[in-house]
Amino acid sequence: MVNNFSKYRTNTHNDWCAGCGDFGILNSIQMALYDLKIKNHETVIFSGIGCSGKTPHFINTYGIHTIHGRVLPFAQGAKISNPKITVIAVGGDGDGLGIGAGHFIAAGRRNIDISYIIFNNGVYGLTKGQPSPTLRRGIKTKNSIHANINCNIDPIELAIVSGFTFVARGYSFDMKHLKNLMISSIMHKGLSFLDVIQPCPTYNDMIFNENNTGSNEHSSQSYYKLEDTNYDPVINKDDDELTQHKKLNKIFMKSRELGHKIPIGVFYQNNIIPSYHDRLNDIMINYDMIPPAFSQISDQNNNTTADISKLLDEVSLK
Amino acid sequence: MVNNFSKYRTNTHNDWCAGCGDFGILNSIQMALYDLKIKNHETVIFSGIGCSGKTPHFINTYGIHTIHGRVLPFAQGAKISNPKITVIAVGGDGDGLGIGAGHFIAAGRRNIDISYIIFNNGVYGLTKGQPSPTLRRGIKTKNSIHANINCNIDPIELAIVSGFTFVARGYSFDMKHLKNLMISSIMHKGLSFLDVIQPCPTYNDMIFNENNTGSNEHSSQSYYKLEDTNYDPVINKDDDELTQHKKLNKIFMKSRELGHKIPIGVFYQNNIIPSYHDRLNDIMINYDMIPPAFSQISDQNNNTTADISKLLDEVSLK
Amino acid sequence: MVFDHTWMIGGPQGSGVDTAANIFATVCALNGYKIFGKREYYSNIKGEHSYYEVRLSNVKVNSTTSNINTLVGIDAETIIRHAEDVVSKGIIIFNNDILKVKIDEIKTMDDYFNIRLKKYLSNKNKDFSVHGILETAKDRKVLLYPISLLDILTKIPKLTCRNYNSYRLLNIIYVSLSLAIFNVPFTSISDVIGKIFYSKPNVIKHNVEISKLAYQYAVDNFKIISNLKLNFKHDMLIKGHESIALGKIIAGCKFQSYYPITPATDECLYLESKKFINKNMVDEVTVIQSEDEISSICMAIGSSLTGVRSSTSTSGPGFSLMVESLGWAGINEVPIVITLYQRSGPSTGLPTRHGQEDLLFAIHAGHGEFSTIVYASGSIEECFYDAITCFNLSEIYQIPVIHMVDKFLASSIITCNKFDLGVIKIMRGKLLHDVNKDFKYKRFEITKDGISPRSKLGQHNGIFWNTGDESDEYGHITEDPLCRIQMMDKRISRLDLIIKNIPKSQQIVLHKLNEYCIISWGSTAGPILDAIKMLERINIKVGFLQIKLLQPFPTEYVKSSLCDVRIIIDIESNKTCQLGKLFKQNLHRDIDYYILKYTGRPMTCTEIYRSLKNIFNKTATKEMILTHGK
Amino acid sequence: MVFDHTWMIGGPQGSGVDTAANIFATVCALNGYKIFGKREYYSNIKGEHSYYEVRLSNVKVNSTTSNINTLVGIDAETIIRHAEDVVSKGIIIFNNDILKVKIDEIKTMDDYFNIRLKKYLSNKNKDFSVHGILETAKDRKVLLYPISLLDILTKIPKLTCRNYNSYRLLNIIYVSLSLAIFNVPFTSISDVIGKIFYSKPNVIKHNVEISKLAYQYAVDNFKIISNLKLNFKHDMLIKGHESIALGKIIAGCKFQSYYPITPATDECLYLESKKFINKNMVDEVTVIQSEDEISSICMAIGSSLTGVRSSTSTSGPGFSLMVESLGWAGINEVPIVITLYQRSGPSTGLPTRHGQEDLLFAIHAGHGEFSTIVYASGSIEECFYDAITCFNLSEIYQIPVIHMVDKFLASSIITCNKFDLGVIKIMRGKLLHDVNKDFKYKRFEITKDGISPRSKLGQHNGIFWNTGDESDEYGHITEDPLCRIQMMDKRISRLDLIIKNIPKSQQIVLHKLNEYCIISWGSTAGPILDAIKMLERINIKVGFLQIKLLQPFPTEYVKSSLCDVRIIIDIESNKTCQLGKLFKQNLHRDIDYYILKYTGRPMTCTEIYRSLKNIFNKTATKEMILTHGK
Ligand SMILES: Cc1ncc(C[n+]2csc(CCOP(=O)(O)OP(=O)(O)O)c2C)c(N)n1
Ligand SMILES: Cc1ncc(C[n+]2csc(CCOP(=O)(O)OP(=O)(O)O)c2C)c(N)n1
Ligand code: SF4
Ligand code: SF4
Ligand SMILES: [Mg+2]
Ligand SMILES: [Mg+2]
Repeated sequence: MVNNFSKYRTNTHNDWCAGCGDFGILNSIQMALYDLKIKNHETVIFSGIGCSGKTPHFINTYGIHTIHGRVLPFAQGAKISNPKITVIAVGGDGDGLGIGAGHFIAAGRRNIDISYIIFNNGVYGLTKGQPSPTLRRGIKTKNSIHANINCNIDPIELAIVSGFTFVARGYSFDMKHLKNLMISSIMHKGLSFLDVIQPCPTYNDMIFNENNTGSNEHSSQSYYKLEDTNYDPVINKDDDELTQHKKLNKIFMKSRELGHKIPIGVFYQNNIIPSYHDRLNDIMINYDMIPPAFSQISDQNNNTTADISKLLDEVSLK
Repeated sequence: MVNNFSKYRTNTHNDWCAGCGDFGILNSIQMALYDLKIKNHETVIFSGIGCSGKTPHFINTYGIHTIHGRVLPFAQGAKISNPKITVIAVGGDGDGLGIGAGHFIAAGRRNIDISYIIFNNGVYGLTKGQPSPTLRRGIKTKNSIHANINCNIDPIELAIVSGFTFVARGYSFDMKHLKNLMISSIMHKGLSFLDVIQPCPTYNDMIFNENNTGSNEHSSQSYYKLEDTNYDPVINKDDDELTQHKKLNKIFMKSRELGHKIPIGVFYQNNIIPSYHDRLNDIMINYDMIPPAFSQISDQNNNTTADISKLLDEVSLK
Repeated sequence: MVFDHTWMIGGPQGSGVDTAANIFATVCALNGYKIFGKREYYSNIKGEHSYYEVRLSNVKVNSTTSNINTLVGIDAETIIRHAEDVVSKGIIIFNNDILKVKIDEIKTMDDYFNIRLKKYLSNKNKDFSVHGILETAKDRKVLLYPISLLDILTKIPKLTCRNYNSYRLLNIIYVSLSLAIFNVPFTSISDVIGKIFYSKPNVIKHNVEISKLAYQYAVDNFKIISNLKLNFKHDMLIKGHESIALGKIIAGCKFQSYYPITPATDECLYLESKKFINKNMVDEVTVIQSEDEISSICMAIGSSLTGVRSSTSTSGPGFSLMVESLGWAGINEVPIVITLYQRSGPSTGLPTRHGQEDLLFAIHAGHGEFSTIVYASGSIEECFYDAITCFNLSEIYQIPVIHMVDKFLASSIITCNKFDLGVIKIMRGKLLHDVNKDFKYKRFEITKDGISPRSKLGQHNGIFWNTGDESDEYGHITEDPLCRIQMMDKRISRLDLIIKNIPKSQQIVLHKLNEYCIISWGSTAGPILDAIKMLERINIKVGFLQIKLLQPFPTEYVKSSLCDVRIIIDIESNKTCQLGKLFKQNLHRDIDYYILKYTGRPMTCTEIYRSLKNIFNKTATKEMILTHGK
Repeated sequence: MVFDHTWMIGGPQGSGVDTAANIFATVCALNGYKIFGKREYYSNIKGEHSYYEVRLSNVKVNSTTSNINTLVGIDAETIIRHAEDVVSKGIIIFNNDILKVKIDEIKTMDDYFNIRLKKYLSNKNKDFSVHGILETAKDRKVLLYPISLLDILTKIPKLTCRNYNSYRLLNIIYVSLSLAIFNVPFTSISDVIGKIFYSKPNVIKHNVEISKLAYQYAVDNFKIISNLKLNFKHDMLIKGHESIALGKIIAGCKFQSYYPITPATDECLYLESKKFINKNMVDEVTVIQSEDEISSICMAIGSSLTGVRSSTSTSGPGFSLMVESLGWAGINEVPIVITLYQRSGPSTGLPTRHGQEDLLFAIHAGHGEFSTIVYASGSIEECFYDAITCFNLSEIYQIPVIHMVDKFLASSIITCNKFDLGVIKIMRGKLLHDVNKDFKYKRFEITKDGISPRSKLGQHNGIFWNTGDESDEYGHITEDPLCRIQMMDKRISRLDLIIKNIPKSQQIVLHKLNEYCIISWGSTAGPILDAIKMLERINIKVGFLQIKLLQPFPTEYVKSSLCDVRIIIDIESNKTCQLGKLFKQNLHRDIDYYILKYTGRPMTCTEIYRSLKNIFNKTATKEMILTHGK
């Protein structure tokens, strides 16, 4: 298996800490791309800033390592312009839910066909372990002066409320499961969200500590898989309004479930809400046929191909 | 009644359009302040940018008209520094849930004792009627080229997910009801959110059109009051975890209720989650006693009163 | 003989001042007048005072003057505010109702204005009333044309379309009255009405009826101002924001993200609403309203990475939010065009008013050091060609371009020749349409000219990485100090390349040279050119160097142009002489005089003319602050 | 005789390089050495190369040199990277294990570096191996002190505390070996270990044991370097970020908001963790971690409105996000202090490296025109006093102050005298503690000096309004053009007031004057001062004018100071000569030479010394780009 997806690897030195959950996510992305046989040059990984932000440099596809909190706007601009590329956006929990939270919500409202993966480690890793928005109140991470003063937000709930149409949670050390989630999220036509629990052994290893096992193997026992239950995350085209509503209530309840085991898997998949692509196509005559990146703007003599004569007529005096 | 609250009025000319819902909100704020007998100089109204942003100029309390989308950070900085003042933050739906959405979520995580009122008119009023984040997809407002392409977010749900501990909806033309909501929200110790449906006759009068009555009086019939039902929005100190959880599920369901009538009133009130003030007091020795605004920093000779000898010891060579 | 007539209409925001002025300008342009028009309004949706000046002439005009020849007041406030500026023998058209209006009761008037007005009237021994104001006007030999709206309105047949805003009636009446005194044929009015309301036949009919009544009223009651028969045939009557939008379309801009903000929104809405032709297919610009300006610029950058010509338009507050991402575009050599519609700052400032206050900010925007081009247009026509130039420069030099325009340009209107599409080329620089698969592609390859072949997302064999960190030739992070130097040098060196390669005429417009020479930038060129013409009429000659390329600064070219110039006069719409500072920094030469304005109102040619005359008369101070405008 | 010795320790991030260097510096300082120390590290949490130089002297030193006298390698990479810089008769201490390490297998080494190294070694006919590197060192008469860590480690009694990071062992070993060759008494080492780990007695015991073993090993095997008996009694050994934090505390800053960012975070964590005394009560700074930098500055402004001295600290990317709100503070005359820790840009740049690249951006930050003060500190001591000055200026002039510091200052360490608290005054300007109720309070009252009495939220009779729009004296929106002028003039006029009122010594530090004179700003002052001293030793005299007040620019004072200066040399850590531009803009005078560095590594005094010497020898080019550092 190691070499199967080597064509999605670069030679760039990876300087994450030993044991970092990021490795599992990176591998899962590469495995998913391999399984889906997506062409390297038709894939773009966008990232924010943080330890997680370095991800694209390790993947042999187009890789755009943007700025802190803005990964979704960059990714959306690219995907709207070239709908043919597979766009994966990755970033930290601080990046996506702290400084970038406004974009998260706005992206949900658009439902552009992108897979967004948050590396959820409860801390600002690259700035040395300050609490991130997903860290629960009262928890003291390794490098902090006092226990976290802020309440956490739940990425799953927030994604659903914001309008993401595919919402799932994975665990970075369960790579096979995670890979499958990634495959589903990439296949989904619309905006997907993957909340990946990512232990940061350097600053926030609480995930291990909770079970007091100190080993990765065992900690995956703190999770259970939604697909192993009879939970139904899908809202289908033929569900009527009331059914949709009832399902959504259940989905919400699942996302807020109490209990010692954390559910992983797909929480929500909405097949009704049209993607932004379809919406643009509704208001633009030829968006689907000639999206921005495929428009030719000049001929071989470098003359413009745009013909504004009708527009000039409007301002002409005749 | 007109003159009762005149001490909360300024002489500043109000240039909102005739029939604008903002008037009802403005009056309700003034009435609530009057009823609560809050001193003018101990109140601060912060606002964002937009038609709604002009509100503080019409109220005879401290009034801070900030910049677009940032009303909550300004208000929080002030309230943390001077916990004695009553802080009301107001702003548009574009201001608070578009450009300012990230601050909305972060504020929820803190739960600072502020009342935040969103003037929800579905449009960017002051920039001439572009769709705002609360406008439903497919609706075409008066000044737009095509129907709204983005889905809306529901402020009530978002507020609950973000951690606001008092969440209510009002209607700008039901001023008495609105005033009472404001009073409750000001009294609540923690971060309150008031989503006020505010018709914008100039750009988005759909609220009227829905009932095809064209009159304000009648349109209040599109609402029903939560307090008139046996709905229980309050999570109490003595509710155990499971009760809390069940209540919260119901609250979520209510916020997502289907139906032709829109519920107004209090959706959610959490009396358990400690306010930021209490949290700060937990980690700082004297925050409650001498918050920043009450710290004396110099004596009558303009000498500092801070004594850093212990800190200098730490860096001293001895 | 030069005919030069300023017609102004004013009324509350929402009363159709804009429509009225557009009809007026169009009809006059159709009748051969050269036009310059300008709109002023408050940051308000309905009710505050707004006005529109339309200057008519038989020679080209590029600005407004300080004078009004015909003032049309839809309401009393217009008369109160502007009567003072009506020239002797000018006309004031007003509804005689307003004589009853008490000034103190007009809520929309600033206290400051009222205090000044009281002083002004009492100095003239007049009442603080509309009556007092009109009397001072009369004393100055202004002709008063009171009308009885009632008389006209009662003649109107029953309203045919219900809910028809009555204000709209008034504006049609006033504009028709006005046009009558310019002696334009009524048919040209009804044609324009027909064109404007083309989708609503009922409205046309109704408006034409009303218009006719008003026209007749004027013919019956007023004297004719102008009997000019002009044979000019203008091609276009166009506004600045339209001009820029058309430039973008021609340039092949296919993606525009924006967040609503005055005065940039108009251009975006224009782009969004227009369809045009590309290779016989209906084509459009993908226009995205984003959640904030940070998102706007990031989306535009994302789009550009796919090889698309992309852009965003904004004004000061939005631009402030963009500067972090601008640096990312800079370090990653991403071509994008930011159209910066300046307005009065700081902060929210005077959000619907003019200013040229963002020059030095634009040049230094963003932390760290990277290259950008800052390019300023001086007229509505330039806006069109420059928009295209900006995209070309952006792609040739792989660099963000900030196209500086402003509120004055955006919302002014002018008659001009049809755009010359023949001179336009689309230059895409080193954009690769396919990539040689035999070499491992390096996005930031070190090349002789410092510019690397550019691949785009999705392209075969062209994979690259971008990062905001310092990077190697592939785009992977590096902290190697010598690679850092190489990359910094590569990025910054293109500023020299730009100065070397851009045609001089695109760097500077050398309008004239003289012992006394003006330097300026952006839209202030309009009133300057008009002022220079006015001075020529009294035989004073003054040079004018309009700098368009502001970053990189064309130091040598400016220096050589000015070597024989003795007195340099810097004219800008700001307080801190921003071009002046740039000039001094690059030329190590002081400026002799400054003419500045920062009231949020554009300069008039009259003001500049007077200040320049003072310089020649040696009665000038080093800094002259202009104040005209309401 | 001048003793000047640079000790450097290097190893992977996370291996305790920092702790080792701190112990080393503290022990040496306690033994009378004057210290300057500096840390370099990658933007990485664990594994990349980091190093710490500690320069010891018997005279004050303010910078590092280009030379290493003793190099201590925790790993092979340290030796590979730095051996080249070890001087003849210098020492390299390393574990002999590393001879086995293959350079190509070290993943953390940049390709660029390896290519250069290969060339360097092959030029010298050496292998591309650790061995080859050490041989070239030996050829230069460097003393090699290989140690057998195994020998030492086997002597260690069974580890007493479990999970004790073994790297920490190594760093204690290396620092103890090093201190032994400086002949410091072992007790001073054990004292410092005791102080550092004061809360963990087991760790102390264990470390002291190990330390003793290593100390003895060195005494047995190595030659002693220094026998200096120094009688200096230094008061403090302090880092830049601590110095700023202490300044803020003394200044009475009670609110600090921040968003984590290198290198600003350290100061914030310091403030958050410290308690101190105010009127016999334990007191603290309220430190808030916000959701982004926009929120940080807005919160700080909100806090300031309540009459609190408030502040935020950030670096380039964060500052970029703050500029919109900065303008709001400007137009509303809100005192706040923004501590701007510059690092290498643009964009994310080299996020843990040094730079002075944000000067012109800071000065022009934000759209529109408003006043700010930009103030730069040149040394760790200055940081303390300047932090206080910044708060005073901010309140006196009701103006945002940008306090420019940088990564070099933040993470360097120095021995210095105890801060003189006696000279410090807290000046709050026109802040009102109660408001006369007989007059209606006007926040923006027009006053003679252009500064209005300032009320605060919650104050009786002091109600005011603020808006980002242009406003009247009460703070209500106005669009009146003349009121606009008044308000703009009021806000901008204080720049003149500032220049007039701030003591000259706070504007500029006139270190020396001479025919040849350096101008510079910020932390580059350190290596400049040291370089000047080096030149003096060869009888070359050069002046130095360190400009602290950069906005408003003290033009007249600079001009008069430099009137007799013939050659001006601008020295800055950036590529585009930012101070130089400012200088030219204000003085209309060209600069003769530039010494620049933009590798992310601070200048060394050696580099500056050499460049200056070239100037005197007439072998200099106009721009000299420095490159030293790994
Ligand atoms: C505007 C801006 N502010 C702050 C930073 C500093 N910064 C770098 S990484 C980071 C936090 C990263 O945390 P997270 O997003 O959770 O990613 P992780 O490192 O945990 O993967 C911050 C705040 C920055 N780069 N840009
Ligand atoms: C950074 C920035 N971007 C854009 C604007 C322009 N702007 C002014 S008001 C407004 C929208 C207001 O909409 P909303 O917040 O819903 O308030 P409303 O006018 O509807 O009350 C915008 C975008 C601005 N002032 N600042
Ligand atoms: S700091 Fe945490 S998140 Fe970052 S690389 Fe190390 S373990 Fe991973
Ligand atoms: S535009 Fe709408 S929201 Fe704004 S004042 Fe008018 S009616 Fe009210
Ligand atoms: Mg994280
Ligand atoms: Mg709104």
